[in-house]
Amino acid sequence: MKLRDQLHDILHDLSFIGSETVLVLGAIVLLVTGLITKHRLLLKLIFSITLIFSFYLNIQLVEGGLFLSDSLFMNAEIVSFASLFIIAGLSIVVFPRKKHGAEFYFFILALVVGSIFMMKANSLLIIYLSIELVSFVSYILTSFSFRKEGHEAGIKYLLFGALSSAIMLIGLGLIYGITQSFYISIWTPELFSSLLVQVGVLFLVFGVFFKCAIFPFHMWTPATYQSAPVDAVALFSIVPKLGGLVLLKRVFLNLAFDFSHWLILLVLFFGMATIIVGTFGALRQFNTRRMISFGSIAHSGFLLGLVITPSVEYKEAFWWYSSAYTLMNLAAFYVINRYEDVSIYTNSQYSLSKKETLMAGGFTLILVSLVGIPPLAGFTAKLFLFTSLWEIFIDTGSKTSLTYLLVSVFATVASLFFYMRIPYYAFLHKNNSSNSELSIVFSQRSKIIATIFAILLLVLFFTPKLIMSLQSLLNNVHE
Amino acid sequence: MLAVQILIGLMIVLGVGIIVFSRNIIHAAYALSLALLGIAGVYVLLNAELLAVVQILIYAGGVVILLAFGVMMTHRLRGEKVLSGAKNQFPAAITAIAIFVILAHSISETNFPGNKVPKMNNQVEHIGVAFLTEHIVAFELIAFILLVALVGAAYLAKLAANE
Amino acid sequence: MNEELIRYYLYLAAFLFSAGIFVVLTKRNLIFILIGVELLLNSANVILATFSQFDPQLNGQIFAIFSVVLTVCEVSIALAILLNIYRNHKVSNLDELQEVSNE
Amino acid sequence: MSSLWFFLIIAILPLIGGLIGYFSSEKKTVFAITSIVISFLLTMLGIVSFSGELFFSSEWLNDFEVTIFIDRTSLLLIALVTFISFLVQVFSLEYMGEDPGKNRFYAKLGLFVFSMIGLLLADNLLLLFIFWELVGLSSYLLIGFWYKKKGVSQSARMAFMVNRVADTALLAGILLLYAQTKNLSIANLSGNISFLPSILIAIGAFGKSAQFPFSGWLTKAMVGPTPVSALIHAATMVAAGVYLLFRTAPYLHPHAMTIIAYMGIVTAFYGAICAIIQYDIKKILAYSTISQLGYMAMGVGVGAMEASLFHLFTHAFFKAGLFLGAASIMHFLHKIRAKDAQDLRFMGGLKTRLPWTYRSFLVCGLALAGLPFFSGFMSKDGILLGSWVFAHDHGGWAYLIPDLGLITAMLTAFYVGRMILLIFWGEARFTNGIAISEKNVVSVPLALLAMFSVWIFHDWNPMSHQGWIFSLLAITKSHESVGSLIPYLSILLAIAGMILAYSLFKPGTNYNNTITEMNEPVSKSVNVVFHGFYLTHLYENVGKFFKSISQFSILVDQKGIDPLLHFSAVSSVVFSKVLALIDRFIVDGPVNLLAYLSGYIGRRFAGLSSRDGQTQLGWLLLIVTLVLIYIQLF
Amino acid sequence: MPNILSYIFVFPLFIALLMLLIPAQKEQIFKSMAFAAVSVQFVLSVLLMIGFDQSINPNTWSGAFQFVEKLDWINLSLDTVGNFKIQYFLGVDGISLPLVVLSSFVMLIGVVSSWNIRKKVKGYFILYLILSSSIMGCFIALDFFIFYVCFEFMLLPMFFLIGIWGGKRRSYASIKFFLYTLLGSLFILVVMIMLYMGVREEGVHTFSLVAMMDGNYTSDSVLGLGKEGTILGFSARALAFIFLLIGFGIKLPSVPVHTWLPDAHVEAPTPISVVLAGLLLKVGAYGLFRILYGIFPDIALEYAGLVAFFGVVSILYGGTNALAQKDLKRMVAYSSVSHMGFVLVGLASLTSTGFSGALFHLVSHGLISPALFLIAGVIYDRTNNRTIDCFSGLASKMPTYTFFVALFFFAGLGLPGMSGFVGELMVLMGAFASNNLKMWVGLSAIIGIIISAAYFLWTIQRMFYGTYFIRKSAWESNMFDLTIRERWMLIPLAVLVVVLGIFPRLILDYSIETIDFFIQHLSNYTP
Repeated sequence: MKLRDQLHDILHDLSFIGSETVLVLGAIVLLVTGLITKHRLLLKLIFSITLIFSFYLNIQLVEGGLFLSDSLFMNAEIVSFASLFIIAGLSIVVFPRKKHGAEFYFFILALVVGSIFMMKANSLLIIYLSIELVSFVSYILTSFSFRKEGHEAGIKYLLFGALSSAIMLIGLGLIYGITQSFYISIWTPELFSSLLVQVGVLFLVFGVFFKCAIFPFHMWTPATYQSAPVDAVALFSIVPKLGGLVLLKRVFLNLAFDFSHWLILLVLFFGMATIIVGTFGALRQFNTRRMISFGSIAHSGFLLGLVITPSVEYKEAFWWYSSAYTLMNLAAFYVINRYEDVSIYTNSQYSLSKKETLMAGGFTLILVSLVGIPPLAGFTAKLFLFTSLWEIFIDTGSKTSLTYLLVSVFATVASLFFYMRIPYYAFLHKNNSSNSELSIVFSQRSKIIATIFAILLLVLFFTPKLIMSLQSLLNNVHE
Repeated sequence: MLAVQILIGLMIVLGVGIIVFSRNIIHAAYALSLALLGIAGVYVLLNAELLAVVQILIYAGGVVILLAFGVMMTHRLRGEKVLSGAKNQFPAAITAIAIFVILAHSISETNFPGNKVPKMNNQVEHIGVAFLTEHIVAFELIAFILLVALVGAAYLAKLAANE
Repeated sequence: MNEELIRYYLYLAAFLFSAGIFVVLTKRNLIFILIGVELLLNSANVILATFSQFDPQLNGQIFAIFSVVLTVCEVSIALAILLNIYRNHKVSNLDELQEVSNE
Repeated sequence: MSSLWFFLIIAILPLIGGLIGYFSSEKKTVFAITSIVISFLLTMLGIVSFSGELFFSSEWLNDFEVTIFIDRTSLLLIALVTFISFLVQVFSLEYMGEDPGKNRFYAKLGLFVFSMIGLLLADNLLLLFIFWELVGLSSYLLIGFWYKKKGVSQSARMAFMVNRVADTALLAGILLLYAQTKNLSIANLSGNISFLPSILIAIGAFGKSAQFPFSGWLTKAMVGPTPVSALIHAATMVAAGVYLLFRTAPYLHPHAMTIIAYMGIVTAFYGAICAIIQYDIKKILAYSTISQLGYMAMGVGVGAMEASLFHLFTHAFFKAGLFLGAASIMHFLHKIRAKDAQDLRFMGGLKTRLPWTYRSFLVCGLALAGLPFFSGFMSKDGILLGSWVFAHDHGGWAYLIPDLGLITAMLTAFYVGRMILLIFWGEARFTNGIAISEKNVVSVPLALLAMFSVWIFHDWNPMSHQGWIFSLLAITKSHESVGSLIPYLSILLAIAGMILAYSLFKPGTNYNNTITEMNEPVSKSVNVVFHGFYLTHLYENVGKFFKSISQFSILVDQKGIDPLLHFSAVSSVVFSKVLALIDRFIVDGPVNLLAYLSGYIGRRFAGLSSRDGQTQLGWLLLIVTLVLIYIQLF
Repeated sequence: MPNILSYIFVFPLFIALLMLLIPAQKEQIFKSMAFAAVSVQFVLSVLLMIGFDQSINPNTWSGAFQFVEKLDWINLSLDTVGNFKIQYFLGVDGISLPLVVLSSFVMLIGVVSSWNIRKKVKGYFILYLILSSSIMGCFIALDFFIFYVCFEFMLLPMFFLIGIWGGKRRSYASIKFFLYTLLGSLFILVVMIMLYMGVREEGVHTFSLVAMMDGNYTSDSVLGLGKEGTILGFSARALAFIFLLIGFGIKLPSVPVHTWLPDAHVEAPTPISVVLAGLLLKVGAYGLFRILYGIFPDIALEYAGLVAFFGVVSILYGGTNALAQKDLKRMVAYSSVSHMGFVLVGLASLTSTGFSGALFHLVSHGLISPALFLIAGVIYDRTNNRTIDCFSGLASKMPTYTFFVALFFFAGLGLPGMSGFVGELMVLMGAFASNNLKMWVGLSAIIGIIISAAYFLWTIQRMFYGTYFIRKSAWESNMFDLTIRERWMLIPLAVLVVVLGIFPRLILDYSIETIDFFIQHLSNYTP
């Protein structure tokens, strides 16, 4: 084929990545606008329009052409998740942001783009690049807070990231060496018989683990979540993590290992370890953000259980859990943001907010949903998780999945210990400190938004179809 | 040929050795450039000339200078050596050696398939075309990454300068 | 080049990798640690370049080139952060940084 | 059906009367008395008009019917209950006249009469048990009537608890019976009940009828108002156990019957022994009741059921008479503010002060002593005869029963004589106060009760041991063939007892001497008897035993348990303390341990994350290395 | 009246939503609204009782329920797994109907007793009404999912009701309560998922309890009857049974998982204690009836001895513990543990009488224990103290109070003529007559009757008899007899306790057909 034809095809195929293109272009426009004006509303507007347009293109998308389909992979699930990411990105606008608007939103868009590419990647090269893109943005955003400890967290994060990416790169190199190809779609189980390539896959998985904050690559999480700007953290905890998990899921689907393969068992083991580490780590945290960050580590573990399945059957559970998780985390971090605005950082300080029943009540609902108690969306998510694990146990007879189920159940109980700490302080704890006259008032706007989040969690419990129909809507568009 | 290989190997080992054992950062930076040059030599031996050129240009020329700048900007160079202490040496050494042994073991256990392809004459052209066709997405992506990194680095540096 | 020789390149990569890890784990100075990271990434590049010989598409080499570029980006970001840290805390060691920010 | 209503009205009228009195604002007692009179009259009407048996059933629970069975026996006993309670209520008009809680008293009495009639009507054992419990409740309420007085509530509780233990055994027996035969109607019982339910039912009866070793509660129950003691703890309620045994005896396991016989005679002897040396007039009567109930139980055990029932009947009259007499005495002494209204040592010479009381007391006392021409003789003789037959049939140790029975008869005569002599004869040993004459409401009931203690009301023949009650019940039974000596022997012994009493306590004897001697018991053995063999202390000792075991846990507790030596509860209390400790340390322990462990692990992991970055990286790489090693090896 | 169950279920919730819109200052309005809401609920449940057809003699579980409402609530298509289906499926049978009526009644009493709540009235009544709805939901749900949701959701309002309006150590108590019960419900959750995966109705996985009870297992379900294969040494069904036993045992509560109860009771405000003792424990028992015994009858037969053992231990242990308590409320709380032991014994007997007895005992305890807590609340309201030793001779000062105390204490100790006796009696009859239990069960359980008499009477003796005495003279001014409101809370309870004690068939007739069918169903599984 002539080069000219190739280029022509590529041009034609560019519509395939239309939504990403829009995001990138929007990001650049935003950056340039930022140089001209600091008008917050305008920046938010551009940001929103970019995301909405991108969303539109995302769900409008047509099947990709020959060239791009080598590098990128696409299916309904990925489109759904891309939409989820875009929505999550869009909801960042509800977080107040006073300074550095243009750059911040630029990086947010970059984060979303990187995560979408991460999911879509079919080529090892794209995997690497997109993970690095996401990582770079994360390093920058971590230092983007205006606190001193942000830099420390940033540099540590970077060190972890560099090590992980080096490990992953070696893994990619090894895989490439054996398979002689970049494309994961051509993988067959036979290719993975030799030891070296298994090491390669393991290293690749480790690289993704880093993005998903899975044991033992979770260590950067608490410090980062603690010191990065809250709106950024809200997105960190959702978009790259889910992107990485979707990628992981595809990797394992393509590997098509038997469920009792040691790699699967190993990953499941790490998943359980993640749940345990996240849960127990959170028990001793007194800073709210650190606590939630450990909680989100545990959630990664739960999600990992849904990713490493022998077949595609459990994608609904995964999709549901992800959506609920997205909503819960956004909500939790939004409320934390509001509280931090009035200088509440540690759990025990919540006793200062006795007057603000609505806010504290909303927060309680959100936390309870994170634990997984009905009637909130978090429960349905847990229910799907447990159901899927049980079904896997029935299907494969794998004791590991049963153990996973039990670990999840007990972790759910244990998670109550720390999540309920905040309502405990907010409602029950007697406030002995001298500054009890310190009254806390929240703006009407933040109260309304927090309430909307809580109500959404309730509504999703009662109409779980909503999330499913969102997905099927997207699917229909594609078919 | 073998002599060249040995020479290159020695360069790398020497460079890495200095990095590992030296406490002086400036020395380490020079040693790094030595090692990187050695690695560039390896690339040449591996028929990857373009990569070798990129390595020398970007790494030896860019990264090392960047590091040197970093050292200079963060240390008072005049009069004193820029030393770095070391810690956890023993466990770290164990870990490092263990990893080396394991990797080496897996390498020795593996049979590598395929045949070496003959050296290509128009390597640069081939790569250039591949950038714009097969790897167009990656190419665009890395462009964006560069932008992000640039903006990020500049912005952070500016923040630092402002405070 | 015969097949056996490949292994030596891979051994070289493994050596670089372990050395990088050692440096990353032991050195106190942040720039020193970055040097270690460079070693790690170079080891990966060596692997890619080694395997690239078998590939008529030269994909390995292309990957390595991308990787080199990314390394630069990474180092630049790291240095920017480092600069920030130095401006704020007047330290360039990770240990000292932790002590400073714990205060 | 209408006849069912007839009996239900008989039963419920006293309760309604009492309740109306209770809720009426003026604390009137007239309702209670009127209703009980109507009830009594209706019963008499029933006796006159009914000749057969009546049987009603109603499905109370699903697949479970409760049945009511009415025959002459139950009607007669109902008449007895209503009659005596009528007399007691009349008597109480004076006795309780000034008590502010008078209406409460009458309401409780009404509840009692209702439950007692219900008990007598019930055929189904379960229904019987229900009223059995209600009777116990009303006893508890009445014992605790003067709840403000020290020790009263404790005694009430002890009475209830002892009964409750026995009742539980009864319930277990009933339920076992039900499980085995699916039938609880006495009328439909057939064949033998197996041993365990038999003995459990017997234990239930022992509890209510204050048989040894459950007898302790009856002496404690004497803290209640004395008319209550007359009605409940002498005449009616305590006889319920005997009634139950009477009803079920034909079906009980033979071994159980033997046990009942032995326990009965032991109780009879025990009661008599204890009664001899008491000073408290009510205590004497209480022990005497225990003793007489022992006779009855023994009678059932040896197979002389009818004689027992007869004794129940006669005993009701003379014992109620004695108690009411005692009440009259106490009331009198109380009015004149004597030092102690119940102590024989502070009485004497009351013959002239309370002539009607004296006369009735004498008659009833002689009946109790078992002298001829009085009712007690007739019925007790029947029982003794029965026991003789029993001994004759069984031989060996069984002769112990009639022998002890006869000795008891002598002892009975002795303490009766002693009591009468000390109370009424000689000179007064109390400071004289204002002279008060007996009122009609006091003397009439006493006279009536005394009247019914004379032979003539039971049989024309004073030597007969079969009252016309037997013919009324259409029972013919005779033990005449053997042991015809027994009546004469018992007469002789009774007279001997009387003489002995007279020789010791005749007027003019140096009472003080005798009294002092008795007051400071010469030997331990006397003391033991004086305290009723320490039966009520027995439980406390059991408690102490448990307490010494658990001293250690108390030390641990550091709080120190108050010397709450209440009955056997003590043992349970201590036991419960130990359980509470277990609760805290063992049951809660794992939870707390879990919390601690999770906290500890949490600290460890949190530490992992907060420590220096390179060490963390080291950990990470270590884990990676381990995984790699794992891969290499496996 | 169509959809009456939905009205019963949703109405308080609706009122609670309305309350949200009313400003918090108007305290009286909230009280009246809550009262109205619960009254409507009560009236509706009485209508339900009237409309219930006692004579239906079912052949299958699906035929046993009346007033059935069935809608698809959630119907998600999960590609290859099939549909994820949750139904809005309500209905009552002879077992749940008495409990429905009971709960609306007790909720009504609870509202009245909440009248002197002063703190955060709005929040209190909103939570109270939510609690009311979720308790009701548990009793009428025929879909396991709805049941579970309601079961779980009781925790939250309860947590706050204890934690905010409770006594001194309220936060400890509320958290303990929350943790214990959540732990229990997770066991239930696991089994729920197992069942959901194992049961199909019309070819679709279902949460329907009716389908589960009728045993529509799929062929590949590990829960299918007679399946081979064990997990941790137990068959899957036995494991599920044990899980449920633990889960509901915590709620019931049964020794040794009862320790949350005394703390929760002691710290909870009076009305919440009333609801807690009167209803929450019943929910656990109802779960045992409907789910544990309904779905796993074969294992229930196998493990009858185990259940009975826990029942007997609860009876004796709870009783002896009650004896040692110094706090009146704590004593009543332990007595609840003891009483709930009878329910376990009744269930374990697996006889019609035992089952009816257990159910009747639930209703009876649902009337007696609220009254006992109200009684404890009366003294606490006046003195802020409930220690038994601090009072003596109250009978002379507060005669009416003493009357009610004696009445309910005697009801509690199982005096014939009151409802407490009937329940215990039937349970014991069942236990003695059961083929599945050894004789020791009945003989040991019956000892509980003695113990209960001991602690109730001892308490009466110490607090009410004797000479009048109170520990602090400052209380003197408050030592007045019952107020009108307090009387009107206790009188209906007293009347019901006595009426049901004399005419137990008022309740039993509603349930007998269902229970007979239940037992007959059980007998199919006898080996």
